[in-house]
Amino acid sequence: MSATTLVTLPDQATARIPKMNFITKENGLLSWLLTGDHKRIATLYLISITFFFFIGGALAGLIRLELLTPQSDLMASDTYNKVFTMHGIVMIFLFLVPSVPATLGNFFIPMMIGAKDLALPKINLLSWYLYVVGGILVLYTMISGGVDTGWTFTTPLSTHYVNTNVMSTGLAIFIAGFSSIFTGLNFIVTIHKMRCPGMTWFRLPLFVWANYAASILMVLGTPVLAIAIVLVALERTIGIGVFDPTRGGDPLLFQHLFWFYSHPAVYIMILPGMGVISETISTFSRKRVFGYTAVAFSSVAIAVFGFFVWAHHMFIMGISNYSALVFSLLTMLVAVPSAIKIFNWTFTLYKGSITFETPMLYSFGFMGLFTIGGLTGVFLGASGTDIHLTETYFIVAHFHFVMVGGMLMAFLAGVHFWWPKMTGRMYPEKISQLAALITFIGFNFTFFPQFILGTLGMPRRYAAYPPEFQILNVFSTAGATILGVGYLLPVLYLVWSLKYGEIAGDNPWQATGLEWQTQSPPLTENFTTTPVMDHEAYDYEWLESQQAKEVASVG
Amino acid sequence: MSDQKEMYEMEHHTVSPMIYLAILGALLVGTAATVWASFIDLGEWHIAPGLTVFWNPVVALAIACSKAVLVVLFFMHVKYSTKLTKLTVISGFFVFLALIGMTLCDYFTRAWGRW
Amino acid sequence: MNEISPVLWQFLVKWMTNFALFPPEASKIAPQMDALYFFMVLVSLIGLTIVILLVFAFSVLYRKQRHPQAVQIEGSTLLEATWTIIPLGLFLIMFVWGALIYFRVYTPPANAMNIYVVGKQWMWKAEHPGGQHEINSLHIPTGQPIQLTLISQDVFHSFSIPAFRVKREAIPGRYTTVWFEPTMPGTYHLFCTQYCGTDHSMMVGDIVVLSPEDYKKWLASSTSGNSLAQDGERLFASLSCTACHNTRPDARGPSLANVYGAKLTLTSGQAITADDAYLREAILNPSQHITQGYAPIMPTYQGQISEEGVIALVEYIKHLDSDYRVQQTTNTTDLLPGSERTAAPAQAQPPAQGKVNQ
Amino acid sequence: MSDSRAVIDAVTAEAHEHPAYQRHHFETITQQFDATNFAMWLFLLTEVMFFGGLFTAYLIMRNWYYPAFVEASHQLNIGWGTANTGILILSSFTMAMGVWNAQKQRKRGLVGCLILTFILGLAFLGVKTIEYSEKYEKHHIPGFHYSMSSFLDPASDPDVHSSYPEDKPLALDMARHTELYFFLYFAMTGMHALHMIIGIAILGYLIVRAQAGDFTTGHFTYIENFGLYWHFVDIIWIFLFPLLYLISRH
Repeated sequence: MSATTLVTLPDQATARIPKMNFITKENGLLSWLLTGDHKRIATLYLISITFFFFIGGALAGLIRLELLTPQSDLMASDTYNKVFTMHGIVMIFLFLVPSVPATLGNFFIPMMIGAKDLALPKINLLSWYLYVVGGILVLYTMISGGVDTGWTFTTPLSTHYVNTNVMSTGLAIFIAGFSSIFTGLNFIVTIHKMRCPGMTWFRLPLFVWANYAASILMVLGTPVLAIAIVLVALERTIGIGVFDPTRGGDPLLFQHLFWFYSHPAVYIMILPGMGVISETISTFSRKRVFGYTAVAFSSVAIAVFGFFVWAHHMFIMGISNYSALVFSLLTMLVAVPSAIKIFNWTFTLYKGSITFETPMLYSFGFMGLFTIGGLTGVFLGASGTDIHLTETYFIVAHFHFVMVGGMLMAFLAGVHFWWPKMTGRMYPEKISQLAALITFIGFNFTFFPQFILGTLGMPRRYAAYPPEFQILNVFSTAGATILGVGYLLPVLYLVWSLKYGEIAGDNPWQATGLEWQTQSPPLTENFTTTPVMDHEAYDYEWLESQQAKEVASVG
Repeated sequence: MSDQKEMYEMEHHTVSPMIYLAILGALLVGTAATVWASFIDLGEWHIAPGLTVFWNPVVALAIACSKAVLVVLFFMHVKYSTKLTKLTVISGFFVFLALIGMTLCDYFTRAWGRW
Repeated sequence: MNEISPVLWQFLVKWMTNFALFPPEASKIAPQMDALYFFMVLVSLIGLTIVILLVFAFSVLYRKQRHPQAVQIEGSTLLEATWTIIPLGLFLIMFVWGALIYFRVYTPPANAMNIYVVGKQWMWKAEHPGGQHEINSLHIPTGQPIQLTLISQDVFHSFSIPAFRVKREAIPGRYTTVWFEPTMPGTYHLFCTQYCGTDHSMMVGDIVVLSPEDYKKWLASSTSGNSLAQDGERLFASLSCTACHNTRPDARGPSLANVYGAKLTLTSGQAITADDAYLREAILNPSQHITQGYAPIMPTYQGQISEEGVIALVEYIKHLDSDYRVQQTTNTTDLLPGSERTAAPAQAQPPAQGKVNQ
Repeated sequence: MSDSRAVIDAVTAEAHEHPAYQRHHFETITQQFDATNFAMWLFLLTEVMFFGGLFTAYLIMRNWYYPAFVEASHQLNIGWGTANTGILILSSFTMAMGVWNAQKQRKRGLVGCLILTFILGLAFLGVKTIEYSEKYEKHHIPGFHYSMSSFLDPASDPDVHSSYPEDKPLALDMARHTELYFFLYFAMTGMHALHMIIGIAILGYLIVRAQAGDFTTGHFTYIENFGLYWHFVDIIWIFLFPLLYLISRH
């Protein structure tokens, strides 16, 4: 074991990928398309969300290119509107919401709690199919002319003033929403009912806690979005509406219903990412997460408070000032658990034994960017500054810091961290560290100027803007190209590593989770015998004694 | 082992048909009561100008709530279920109220002050 | 450098000369808003620095080469309490501070000059009390609180003036208000910041802040001849409102003189102050807004008057003194700030007409 | 924590054979039952929130346009509504008895109860169809030649006017808002009826399986979970009935 890395790989000359594993168990396309195995479904999800991520990314590239110049010259403004709408819809509903839960969560939650599968494998498969149908509908929308309502579907714009494919997009989101409901439902049931002997709640890895919290939000929030979309669809078709002011309805009611889901949705997106960070920080500093209980409960606190803050999206939209007051106060409260998490992760490093493999680099990136993203969220949660900053590039920068700087970094950290477990092979370390660095630099270049742009007052969703904002936009676009490289690299070398990567062995990181105590890639049943959890989570001393025992018994 | 058996028993507590019958009776009586109450003007309570509580809707909803509670507790076996199920029901109800309550808060306070 | 890339060079020069971190502070609220903003930036920077420093220091001190064996630490309630309570305290300060500003921005003072703004796809139409109409621009004087009463004719729009740090959505079917007091003459950006369809990014304009003298000149030069109230009066007559709303003892509708600002009791028993929003609703959805003692016979004017028409009517009713003939002679200069207020009834003034409060 | 304890005990016990209906990834049949039962409850929570959006809209609009909502609700026939409430409560009872029969492994009782539930469900939909067709005849279906005449001139609608002689003609601007009432009425009862239709379809399938003896072997999870769904649909109606039919009588 070298002094700068903790990776311990088996002897490459003799090591083999286990012949029996979940990939080789059955062959043929049908065995994948009809599978009930959570690991295979996770793989299907991984492939499909990567596909949609790059579609969304390409659209983002178009947005940045258009904004290179102040005039709307690359695209006409209605094209631009369609592009940013599709970017938002693809990225939120088809990438961010399912990203960590449906891939890494799907794959590892059952393994982490020592179960053979999720509680409802068929529902799990169904949720992937719903996702695919939703995705295909979004693609159909794109091909047949797009939609230009913005991902927020603001009424009455979306109900009476646009003639684009609102219906097919609405249907896509409705269906993808049910995919997410079923995933969340499955996780909650699994975490409650499928834990292996000895796996008490406070022995669960924090990744499981985070996904549990996110699942609560999915199950209780998504249906409200569904009904809001149904009402929009009904208003468009039969033209009577609770959202139409000319007929006595209230467009703000749509905002209430929409944000009742869509605010918790940002926690759905970020919480699983936070779970990943808890795992990586602990593993690469060889230490139990500092204040395990606080981190676990902060996830739940975010989920609970997350339901009561939605109207902070509507401060300037004409809600009553008194309810703005209440929602602003609650928003401040929901910021606290995130602060707790950040500091707890930082202090996990204290007196650790830290190494800097790629997942750890991404995690550091996450901590820095999420801190900025979270703190700028407070700017928007305080009702006064929200007046100036909302609906400008400040808010764009804020949520990209949280969603891209936070969630995407965490997703990449997780993918790298668990790649050896999923595929049995290591990714190439040096180039991936480079990719992590490129991503971080590119990200800051892209999105930091947008904070200044927003403070200066540049509105979001503008195809053309006053020329004095150009310089910062040029910076932002330049950064986006760097960021693009940062995202393409992992795809290339991860695919490469499927064939040429070093054989990882069971536990290359010397991590403590149950998922690491079985072969890589795992068996379809995950474990040969039902594991019994007889130690706390992140117990590195237990791991060492376990390894010592193994050496002794082999000797 | 005994613990598990207990659990099993709890989960699979079979409610006697007599109880079901009694609940059915109570529900039908409740329905009759709520319809009957709707034909009577129960009056109103002026708390402040512009703020009046009409008793008819209050009574109708109270009866509906008690009927729902009976169905949940007995027909849906929540009375005999684990704490988890009870907690699930309560949390669902809670978030439901949060949605309605906090949205209505906005609507009712809009008239305060002049904005 | 210049030879290598003139474009880049130009860019850099442009950037260095125009660089700004925040827009000009051109209203009274702007410095207050910025104070909170800078407080937040400061807190964020300190927080971020602490996190980065700690991560960096721990990474150096406890990297594997230096510290091969980790020391297991469970946690520390004291530390955790510290970083729960301190952020909470800071966030609460920001909340209170922010709420104070929020209430200030959305609570116009009584002496503010009112300008109506109608948003529609994709332009802003401003209606000055003196009858001056503007599209995608707004001329206002310094040193005078200005209240905007906003409404949208179609979808959500948002009236944003970054230099004033104020923003308010114009929503269909309801008046919203915002106010500010410009302090610095100049031309500033006006944006629509709520996405409103195809030409959203074209829905921009100029806020022209003039000194009071220049403003007077501008008013005089751009008047259309009729004040807004006079437009309203014509509309009032052409819609035959006077058939019912007159001072005859057998009038079918209440007299509207001095109704603005009065406390009315509706048929439902609800007490309500007759403000702009009430007047608008009473024209468009009269049956819900009938004053006690009158039959619900007023027809709805929904779909018959444009939002501009409603604004003119509201403005007319606002300035209806006991004898509305007086108003007819009102010329533009009477509606200038200062002189205007003397004509309009004050908020607290009890209603002059007995019927209003029966 | 009790449920994980149960799992430990179950693992250590491992005395009994696994029944055929136990899915491979569950350790014990109790675990399987608990898990699916819990999943059903969570699904019902999503349903509650789904209806929650409609209830919110209804409460707000009723508050705003009280006179319109009152007079529009007078168009509903309390007799049919009460009958339907009774039918649905009765069907909930037969469903509960079905679950009891399945638990006691009585096949004939189970099939009988399910068939009764099926018939009562159809009866409910039948009554609903009668009510809907009345609305259709009076042009009270929003968006399809909606007619306000019953509200502008209550006397033109003698059936309703005779039972509610105190109803005054609504002003045009208020009468327009009766359309909102009917929209919410159709959205809520329609969504409820859709749940009934889905329920009845599943019920048909369950009857066939029950007839084959699938649910009287101790494996009554499907019946129990379907029962939860059916009772939930009943509960929604228990709230819709007073909200739509009753509370506006006075």
